[in-house]
Amino acid sequence: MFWTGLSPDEAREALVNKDKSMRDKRMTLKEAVSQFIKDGDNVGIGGFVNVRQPIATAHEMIRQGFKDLTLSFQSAGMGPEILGAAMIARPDHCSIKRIELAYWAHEAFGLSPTWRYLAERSMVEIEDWSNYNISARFKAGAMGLPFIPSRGPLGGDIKDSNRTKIMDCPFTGRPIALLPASNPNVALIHVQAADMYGNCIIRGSDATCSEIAMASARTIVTCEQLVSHELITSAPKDVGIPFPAVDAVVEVPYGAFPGACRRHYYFSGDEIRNFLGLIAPISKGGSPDALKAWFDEYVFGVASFEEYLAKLPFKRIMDARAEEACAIERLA
Amino acid sequence: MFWTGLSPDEAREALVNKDKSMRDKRMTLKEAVSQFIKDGDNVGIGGFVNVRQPIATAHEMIRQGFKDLTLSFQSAGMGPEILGAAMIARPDHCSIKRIELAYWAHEAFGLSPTWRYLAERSMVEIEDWSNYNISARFKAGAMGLPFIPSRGPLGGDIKDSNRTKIMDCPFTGRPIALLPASNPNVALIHVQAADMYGNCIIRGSDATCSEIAMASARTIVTCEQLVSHELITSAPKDVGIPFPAVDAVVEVPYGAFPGACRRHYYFSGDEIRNFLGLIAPISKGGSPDALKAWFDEYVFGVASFEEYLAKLPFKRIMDARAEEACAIERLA
Amino acid sequence: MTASTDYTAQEIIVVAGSKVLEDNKIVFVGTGLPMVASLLAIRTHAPGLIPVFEAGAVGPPLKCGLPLSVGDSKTFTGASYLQGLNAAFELTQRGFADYGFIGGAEVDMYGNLNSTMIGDFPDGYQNPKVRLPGSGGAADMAASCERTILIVPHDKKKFSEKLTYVTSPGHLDGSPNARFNAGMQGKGPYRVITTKGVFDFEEQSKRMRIIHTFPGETVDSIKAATGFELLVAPDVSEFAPPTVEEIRLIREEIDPTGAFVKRA
Amino acid sequence: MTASTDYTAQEIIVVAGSKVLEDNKIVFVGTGLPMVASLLAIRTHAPGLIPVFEAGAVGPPLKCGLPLSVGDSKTFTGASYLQGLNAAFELTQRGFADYGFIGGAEVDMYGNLNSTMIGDFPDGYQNPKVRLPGSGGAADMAASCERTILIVPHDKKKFSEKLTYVTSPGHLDGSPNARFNAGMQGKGPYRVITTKGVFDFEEQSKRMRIIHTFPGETVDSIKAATGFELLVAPDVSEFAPPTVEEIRLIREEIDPTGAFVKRA
Repeated sequence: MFWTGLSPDEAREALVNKDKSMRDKRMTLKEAVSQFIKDGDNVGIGGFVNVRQPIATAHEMIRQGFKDLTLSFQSAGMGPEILGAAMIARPDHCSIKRIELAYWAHEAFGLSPTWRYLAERSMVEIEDWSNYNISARFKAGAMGLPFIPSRGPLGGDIKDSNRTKIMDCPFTGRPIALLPASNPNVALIHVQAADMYGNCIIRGSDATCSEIAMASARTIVTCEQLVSHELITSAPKDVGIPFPAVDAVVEVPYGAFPGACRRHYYFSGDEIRNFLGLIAPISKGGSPDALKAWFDEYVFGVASFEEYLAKLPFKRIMDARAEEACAIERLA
Repeated sequence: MFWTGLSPDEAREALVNKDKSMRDKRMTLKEAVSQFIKDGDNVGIGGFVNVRQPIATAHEMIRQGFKDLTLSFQSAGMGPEILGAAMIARPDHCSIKRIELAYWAHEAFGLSPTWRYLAERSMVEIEDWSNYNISARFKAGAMGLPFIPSRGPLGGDIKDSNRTKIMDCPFTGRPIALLPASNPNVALIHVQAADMYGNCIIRGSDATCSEIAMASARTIVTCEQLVSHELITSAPKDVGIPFPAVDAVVEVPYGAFPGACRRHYYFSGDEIRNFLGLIAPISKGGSPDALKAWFDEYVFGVASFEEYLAKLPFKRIMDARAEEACAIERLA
Repeated sequence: MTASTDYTAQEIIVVAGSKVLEDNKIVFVGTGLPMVASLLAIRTHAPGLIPVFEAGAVGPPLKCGLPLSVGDSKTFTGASYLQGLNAAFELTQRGFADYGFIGGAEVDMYGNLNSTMIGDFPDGYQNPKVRLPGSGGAADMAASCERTILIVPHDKKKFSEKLTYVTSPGHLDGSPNARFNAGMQGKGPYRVITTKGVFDFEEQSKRMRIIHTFPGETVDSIKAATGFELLVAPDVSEFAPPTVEEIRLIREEIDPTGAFVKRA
Repeated sequence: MTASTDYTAQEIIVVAGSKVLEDNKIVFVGTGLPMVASLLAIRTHAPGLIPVFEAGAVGPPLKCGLPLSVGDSKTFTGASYLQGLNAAFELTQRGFADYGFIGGAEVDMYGNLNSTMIGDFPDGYQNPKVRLPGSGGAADMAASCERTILIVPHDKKKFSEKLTYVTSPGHLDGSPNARFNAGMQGKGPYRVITTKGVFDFEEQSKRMRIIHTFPGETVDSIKAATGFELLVAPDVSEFAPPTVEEIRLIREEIDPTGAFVKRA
């Protein structure tokens, strides 16, 4: 099939038939994941590398189990890492069929052992894009267009790894790339603040969260703070994702941990390196027992992300909080 | 010529060769207009109908005189009205060659007599677009693309009035419109606040100001408030136009009067109707003397927009200020 | 609900327009009477109506009163989203607008609207007999809202067999799947509100059809004032006159200065 | 300016990279050593350098220290513009970025970079021998920044006659106007900084050329460590060793935790 999520016409139809009213969308993460994510879905992952990744939602997905997902993201770190590691640890319970991406690693915290493991064993279909290419694909989806032009992929091999088409521009005569829209089945987005209707405020870079949410048929939002509609709309231009694009709103403080969330916490490098360290040896033929034990203790052994956080050294979370305060000083 | 401003390749070249450093760009409006607007330019006009139209800049352009301009805008009111009326009053001094637009009228304040006068006498070339079409053209220009796809013009006659091309989408097989980018020579933008480098904060709708500024080779910004760089960048996401896109920064309080400027003043309906009333009789064969007298008194007879404002009844400006305060209550 | 005996042609348009709007739906509101009708709907049967304005405001509560412009400061206060024109139209192209509410100077039997020019197109495009303001956002709403509601003052010349110019596409030539085949989205014109009645479009032919006559009008009087052949619904009925309360709301609360609803 | 006698291969890369950056220019900064080099440039000869990061920050003063990510909170504070990835890359496609500063795992003589896979492309694309992270924004910077500066650790296998995969296009096959003919913008690779020297591209052939050898290296030693035939500039010179102050800045002020600049 050419379209890996919804086709442009299907995406339009999904939105037309959706209840777009302003209603209370608060629910538990367990409810949100079970109601809005299905086996076989194309899942759009928000954030950028380890910033505002939807980690709490990934934990809940693993707890519930999923099959044959397509993951779509520009640059991601711990989001696909934990979902992919679950496939290494429990292939019967969790599986990813396909990855559409620009980058999967952790910048200062190193490469992704899960990515190497899955790719080098051909366990997932791969489709490479650049950050701008796939961001523009989400944007085309959000704009209701079947494609968007871009110069990004011209000249290299990325365009031959994916569904890009090159044509001669009918206005200039020069080659231009056309990137097919991405309309995921479901978007997973973590934000700083939301109201119960789903209006979201994102601090720091928007990454491509607005585009992914608007492009997707369904959107699950987790937020650091659930606040009143009046507070959110006192500065309407701060709203990055409007309520009609959102289906579930869940308040999950530290929901992007051990990644960072502007104004709330910086990266927890120790926690990231610790997790990556559980996977790296498996590539070299080591036992997956330590990884399985981690999932048993922190995901399968608890009922919620809050319970996972409660098992961590408190200092680790306070350190992440203190380090972020250096980058943005604010009165409480 | 196909491209009425800069071609995509010319627009790129103009920006590559421009000094994009962070430097003091404050100057008088007289200096800005004489330095950055040339006869024959394609002029992109910011704002929306009578909101944040660059009226002070239009006055200064008329004072200095201009020839063979192309005006490009989505929906505009007093901006083209006063520039077009100057062509009616002083065709030797001011001339517009071409209009690329979606809408020219004044909503609650009525139709544009200047538009009817110029169009029905074939005094200007016309190219119709819709609001989304021409907004998307500015956006393509701002994105560095030669065109952008859109469904907007499909099915009607607008596409046959302009340079739209229709093709079968190579992904869906369905027809899709391709809109050529607009890269004006110069953008005229009025904003609420700017710093001396040109970082701009726009309150209320951005309209298409960011797109026009980024698409154009040169940008003149007038602002209600010139503030410190530190204040502007204390909330980086509020910056709607970044400094490298701006060439001149001029503080002009009430610079969009008699139109409105969010947080500062509402429409001055009396002043708008008064001006339109000077033009309407001319269409029916009446004398242009009253219009000429208005220009002589308020534009040619003064050295600056501030002097024009000083000639108005003070109450008119205070009324516009008071009425805006009803829409957005704020402590000073 | 006392019926009013003192209302104008524009006032009944506003009331009829408001009644077409469904609660909890997203409506992309054009300038002028659509704004008044939407406010009336919010004040009466549709408090959960979500207005979108083309300058960018999504879902403002409109508590500061009637905007004079779709880019008005009054549309911005308390909105749930506020970027610019591109964002508003992209939402619409994506499928977020259930209804678009627009006007035009001329309409044909398929709900195509002209707000660009009177004269000869394409030959006389650069030399119009009457130059109108142009599309604004109407063509975009017509192309991409799921359904559109049209307001056109009823007049034989304005209800025209053949438009000079199609600014806002409706059902095009009425042929099956005409909109889809042209690359467009949405189901097209849903209702037309005029000074004489309310109209829908017959499902097969996509031709305009009388469904309600306004008080004082008959099917025949409306046909006589229409420049093309109107269809008549099997169950055509008289539209109830505005209530005293509706007229009071329009005159005293929604448009007290008569910015859009003229008293004469 | 005392020359340092105690510096690592990564440290001289940072110093050389910093010196290539011109004051008052806009540089689109990739993750890792380019961030350190840009901070060093700002702290030394280029206080007016304007960094852009792909997550969206334009011109941040970076007063909170070295970011660990190009989407780091430290890049946001005090920025002159901050939207998302699309906005950053659109700026670049439009022509706002004078320089792009990127790395890769492999490079060829025309400055094309691979950061996607080692193995066989296209046949072995779904079965890579080594899977690398992927382009990130590097391909976009390579395609649309006006000029690019490349950082690649010098190694015979990494300086390769033929790349498995071209992630970030450079001068392509070196043919005249190759980039323009492919639809791209910008002049392409400008400098390459390695652990052994600094390289430019000969104007006609677009082939990589030694312009500076690092202390301890010679033209011959560099040629021997390169998997393709390197050109040699007529005026090749030795690059001055980092100063004690530059090394102190890197170690004590810019990257005190060794986040990107390894001490070993």
